[in-house]
Amino acid sequence: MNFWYDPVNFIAHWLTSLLTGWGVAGWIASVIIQLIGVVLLISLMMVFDIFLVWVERKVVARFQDRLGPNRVGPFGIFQPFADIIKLIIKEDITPAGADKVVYNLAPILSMMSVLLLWAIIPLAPVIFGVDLNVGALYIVAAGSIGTLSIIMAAWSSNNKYALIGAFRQVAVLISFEIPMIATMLIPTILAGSMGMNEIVQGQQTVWYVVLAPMAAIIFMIAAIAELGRSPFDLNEAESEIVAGFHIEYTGMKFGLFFAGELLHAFTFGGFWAILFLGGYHFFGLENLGPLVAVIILLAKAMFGYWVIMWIKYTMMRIRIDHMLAFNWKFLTPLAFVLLMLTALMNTLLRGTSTGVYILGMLLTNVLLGWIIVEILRGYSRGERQKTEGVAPATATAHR
Amino acid sequence: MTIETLIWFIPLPPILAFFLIVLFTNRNKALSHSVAVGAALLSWLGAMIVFVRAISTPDLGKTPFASSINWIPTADTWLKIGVQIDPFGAVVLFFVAWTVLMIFLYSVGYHNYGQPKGDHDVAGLPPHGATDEHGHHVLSVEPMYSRFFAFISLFAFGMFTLVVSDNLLTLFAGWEIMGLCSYLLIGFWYGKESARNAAVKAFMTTRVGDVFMLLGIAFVYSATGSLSYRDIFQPQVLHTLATVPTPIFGLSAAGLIGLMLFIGTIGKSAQFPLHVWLPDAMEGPTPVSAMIHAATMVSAGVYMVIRMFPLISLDPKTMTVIAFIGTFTAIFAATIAVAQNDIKKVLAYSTISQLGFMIAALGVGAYVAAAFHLVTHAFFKALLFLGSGSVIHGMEHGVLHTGDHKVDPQDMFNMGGLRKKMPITFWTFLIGGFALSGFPLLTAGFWSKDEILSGAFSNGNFVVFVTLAVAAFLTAFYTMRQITLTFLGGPRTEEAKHAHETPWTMTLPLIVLAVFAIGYGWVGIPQDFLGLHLNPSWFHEFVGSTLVVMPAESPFNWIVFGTSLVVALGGLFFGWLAYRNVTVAEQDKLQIPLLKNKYYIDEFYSFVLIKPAYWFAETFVYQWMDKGLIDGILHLFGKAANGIGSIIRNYFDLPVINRFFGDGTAHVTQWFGRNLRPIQSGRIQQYMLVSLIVLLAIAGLLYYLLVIV
Amino acid sequence: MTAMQIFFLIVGLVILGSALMVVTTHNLIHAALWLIVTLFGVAVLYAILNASFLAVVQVVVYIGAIAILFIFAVMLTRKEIRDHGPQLNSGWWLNVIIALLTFGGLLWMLQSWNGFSKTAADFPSSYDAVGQLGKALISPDAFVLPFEVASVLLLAALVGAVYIAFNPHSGDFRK
Amino acid sequence: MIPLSWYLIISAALFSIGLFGVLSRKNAVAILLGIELMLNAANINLVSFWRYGDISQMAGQVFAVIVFAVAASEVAVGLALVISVYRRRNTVIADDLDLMKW
Repeated sequence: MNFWYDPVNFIAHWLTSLLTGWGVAGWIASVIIQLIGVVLLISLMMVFDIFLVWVERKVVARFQDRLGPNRVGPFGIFQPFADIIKLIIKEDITPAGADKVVYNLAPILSMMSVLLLWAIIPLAPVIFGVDLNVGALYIVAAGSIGTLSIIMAAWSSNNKYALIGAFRQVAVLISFEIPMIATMLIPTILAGSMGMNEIVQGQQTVWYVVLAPMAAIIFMIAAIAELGRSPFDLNEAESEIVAGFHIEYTGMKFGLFFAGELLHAFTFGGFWAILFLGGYHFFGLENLGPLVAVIILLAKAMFGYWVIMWIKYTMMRIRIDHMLAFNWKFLTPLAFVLLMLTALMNTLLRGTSTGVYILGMLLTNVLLGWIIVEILRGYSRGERQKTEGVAPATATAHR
Repeated sequence: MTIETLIWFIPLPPILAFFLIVLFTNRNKALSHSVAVGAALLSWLGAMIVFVRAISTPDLGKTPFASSINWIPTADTWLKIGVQIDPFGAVVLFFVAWTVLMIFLYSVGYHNYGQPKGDHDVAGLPPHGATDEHGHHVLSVEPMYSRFFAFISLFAFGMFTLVVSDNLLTLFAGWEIMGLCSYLLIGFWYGKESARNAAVKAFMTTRVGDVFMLLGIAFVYSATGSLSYRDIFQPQVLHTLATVPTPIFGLSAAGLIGLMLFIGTIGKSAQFPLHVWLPDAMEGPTPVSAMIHAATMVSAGVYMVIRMFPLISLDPKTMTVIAFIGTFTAIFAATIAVAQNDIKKVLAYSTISQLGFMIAALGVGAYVAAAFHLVTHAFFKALLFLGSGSVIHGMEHGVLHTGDHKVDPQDMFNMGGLRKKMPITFWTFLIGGFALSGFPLLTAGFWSKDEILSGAFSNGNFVVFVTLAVAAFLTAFYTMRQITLTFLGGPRTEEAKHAHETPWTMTLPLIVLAVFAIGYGWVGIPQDFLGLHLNPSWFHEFVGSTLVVMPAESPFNWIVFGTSLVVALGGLFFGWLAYRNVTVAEQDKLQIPLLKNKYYIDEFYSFVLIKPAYWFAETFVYQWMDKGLIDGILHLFGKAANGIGSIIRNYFDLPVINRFFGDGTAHVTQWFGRNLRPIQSGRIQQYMLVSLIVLLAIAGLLYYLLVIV
Repeated sequence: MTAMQIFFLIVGLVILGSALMVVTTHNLIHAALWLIVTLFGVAVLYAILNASFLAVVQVVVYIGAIAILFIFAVMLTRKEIRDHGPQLNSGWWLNVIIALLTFGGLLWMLQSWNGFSKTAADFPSSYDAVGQLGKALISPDAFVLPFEVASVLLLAALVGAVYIAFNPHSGDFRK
Repeated sequence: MIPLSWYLIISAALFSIGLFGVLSRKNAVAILLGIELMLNAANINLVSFWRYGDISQMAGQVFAVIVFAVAASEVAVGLALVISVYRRRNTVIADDLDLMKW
């Protein structure tokens, strides 16, 4: 094997031989190498995270018709480092009555829950942490750890606003997990496996966004809710509960939350890419080599991240009950209907030629989407008639 | 679909109609009668197909259409049920299908379908008429319209089952279904006391016969191990049955079975002495009368005897009994019929007497003649009943017009001159009447009755012959009397003036049946009639082939021919003569109390049977046995037990049991309770703790017992 | 003493220690958090036992839902954030004895069982346990019925919980 | 390789600890925590028996899954009860809830 086509194993072999050459027992060597791999991945991600800060700020600036950071370095690209320095030298306050251990544990968990996700992301056919055969569930599991971190933070910081924020966030997370799982099962059905790698390989011929566009959309919505970003950013609704669960955090602890959120968003962009946009596939370009594949995947993830930002800076915040109602009464049933429909069509069209298969799935989704739009239109018409004379914008607010 | 399968399906439509109507279409009159008539039509269609196939099949008698399935597993074999259509079955099926269909159709009109709802009609009473928007009094629709159609559908089902069945069991099932339906239908207007009583009477009386019939069937099964005709009529089986003697009257097994089955017939076909229910059955609506007394139920009795003829004919004693009963019934009923004023009662008694003719014919061995008369009679009697119903209907119209509800629309002396009012009814009724009285050469009745007479004559049974001749004369006489009183002359009452013709649903059946009442006789013209050599009688050839040995056609005889000619024409003539200008009942010479009261048979029964039964039940059993004897003994026991009980109580129970054991235990328990109460602390954890301790203790104990010891 | 065994012992110690903390610590929130640690350890055990599906589900269900629910419950059922007074019943030493006896009894029963210290065959790498589990859960000749019953139970629990915890004074559900 | 006994011992210990918690915690929620521990002990047994037995027989895992379901519903209903009790009686101390005593 050479470096170009299988870098990870190449390096691993080299290191193993090196270490065993030093007289290290085989299993210890493997443990060490895996540790090195993990550390490498994590540190890479963190560095990438720093870059993300800059991206976010630039993009939001463009959305809001500003320039954004442009002083420090070319295009202000070194702005994040300045931020980090600021965060580090800030005073690290632990509020009185706070539960020290939990308080300090929470940000780490929050960061960890994001980093855990990267263990199963197949960056390239041969570059991935583990090929877990229950990857889809693993995502949810890691997400639940994120929930935990939020609760811990909110509770330990002994602050009402924080607690309220945590309650909201947990409510949102737990309810939006359901359509998320349901939509993650659709690529699972199509690929016949929960393993991320196999899902990606399943999109060799056609990306699942073509086969299941509705699923892609729902997954994106649920992901945004999971991330707690606008329009679902009730956990830190500045105007209502000052900053939500991390109100009491200062300095680098807050930085961890912040970075965690950004990386989380980017990660979900990556999952979106993996589940629906064909992962590292890009019309055979990935065959040039694993590193190319990695770049493709990161590009797609960045695209997903950009979509998330786009929504974030375009939409206004939604009221909590509307949000939950939207999930329970609309998103969840739709997700389940979609799931069943996809499973059905998949079994029906299994034997047919690829063209028919793709067309059938696509048409099914389009049809369903059209029906949904019609239903929504009728619903909103009804609402408007219910509040005759009141402007539609405020009509729902006064319900 | 093979013909056998088709036969299976013939009885189904009516029963389906029954359930449909009862369960679903009960509210909707039009739907109900459509369903019922449609079902009848389907059955009719099937029956016709079967019939045509039957007559076009050579020697059907040897190989009848038959199929059977296993039904009830008896120890090592199966009790089979199945269907079978042999020549005799075919002809019966033919007339049953026709009459049933006609009666169904007729019922639609008879129950005033399409008329307004009655002003004060209640379910369970005949409709009293309504006032239409012009203030006229018009007939009102039957309140329980759907119910009626449900019942007659069930009735039809019973009859079809009985006809197509190939064994005594299903025959008996259909038989009993009809018994039930006759009960339901005679008591259809259960608001009327008389109707209720009539229903109960019919049910009870026929029950007497049915019990014996069931015994007979049981006997057959125990003797032959099968109930299907084909098995029973195996020559060797018949031979054994004929030879095996029984303790009763020295009859052979066959004789005894035949007798028992025949008693069933007596009940069903209203032969003397069990004929009493039939006249009362006139309480039901007229279609029911036609159904019961012409088409189905009474025919069922005769059908059964004819069906079992090969078995019954084995024992001369039984045959004698049958012949005697038949003959006696014929003359006996005829004499009563002469004196009746109720138009339907007359027909009822004439039915009894005609059935007597058939039974008598069977008794003298004239198998074909009996069957022939059964069929023809079914047609013209149905025609007559429906005609009388039409008449009554017209009269009711008149009654409503005058509004005088005291006038009985069924009393012939209230009629007269209806010839002009209701021509169709008149002509058809005339045809039916002539057929009944055996108007020579033209009508069906003549041929069938003639055959019976010649059969009796050629058998040398002169008593039977003469009696039947007289009966025939009387038949013609009272028929003519009825016709004269009803239609001829001038109207005797206002009601009769204002009577008028009934709707087509009622007249159409009349016409159709009239055709049969005339035409059906011609298929049975004897071969050497008047000495000239015609084709052999088709009916005789066909039905006769049912039997193993084709019975010989009784030779033509001028005496017989002359007799039937004379009695028929004479009867008709005298009847017309006697009643052509009778206006009120008093001028009727024949209103003899003895005849009018039916020889006091009912009174006799009530005196000999019913009163004693009451007395036995009330006075003897209840007063003496029960109250006096049994209760006395019981009371004795009671007192004794009481005494012993009180002794035990006072000297043992109270001191020992109560004081010592009872209260003692109570105190102990109380004490325990008081001291154990704290355990019930209401704390889950404590409960768990205790249970765990106990568990561990037991575990330790087991360990000790099992391992250490 | 292979690496696996060392790892196992560490996990086991974590599980038992955190379990002890769960039942002894004063602060209920901490107890719930310790419970999470225990559950995580159990998940790791599942992973060691090649039951990857169960491991992940353990995390999702227990940590993601049940533990969070516990924390909520604790937060909702307290007047102030600190717990005062002893958290154990007065007779807790008796309970210790009971628990120890139970443990001893279980151990004795186990060691008297001959299959006690048997070792597992190596897990065939090609064996798709998750797929097998899925088939077993939905195949009619296996466990589809218990599975359905369990789902019905979940539904019933959902409805029941909502009904019980629904506060009639707080207006209707939508608020 | 790890013998089965280790798993069984761990689960037994976990069970006993949970039992202790159920028996001796004052707070109802804490009692439920103990119950969770016991359930997990049972689950460890199930899974380890599956692994050390015939792995083609899925009964062990299936029952573990069902235990998950049971645990979830038990917690949901139990906590709902605790909360409603707290609303009415303003306490969650198990020993104070002794209305069912004599």
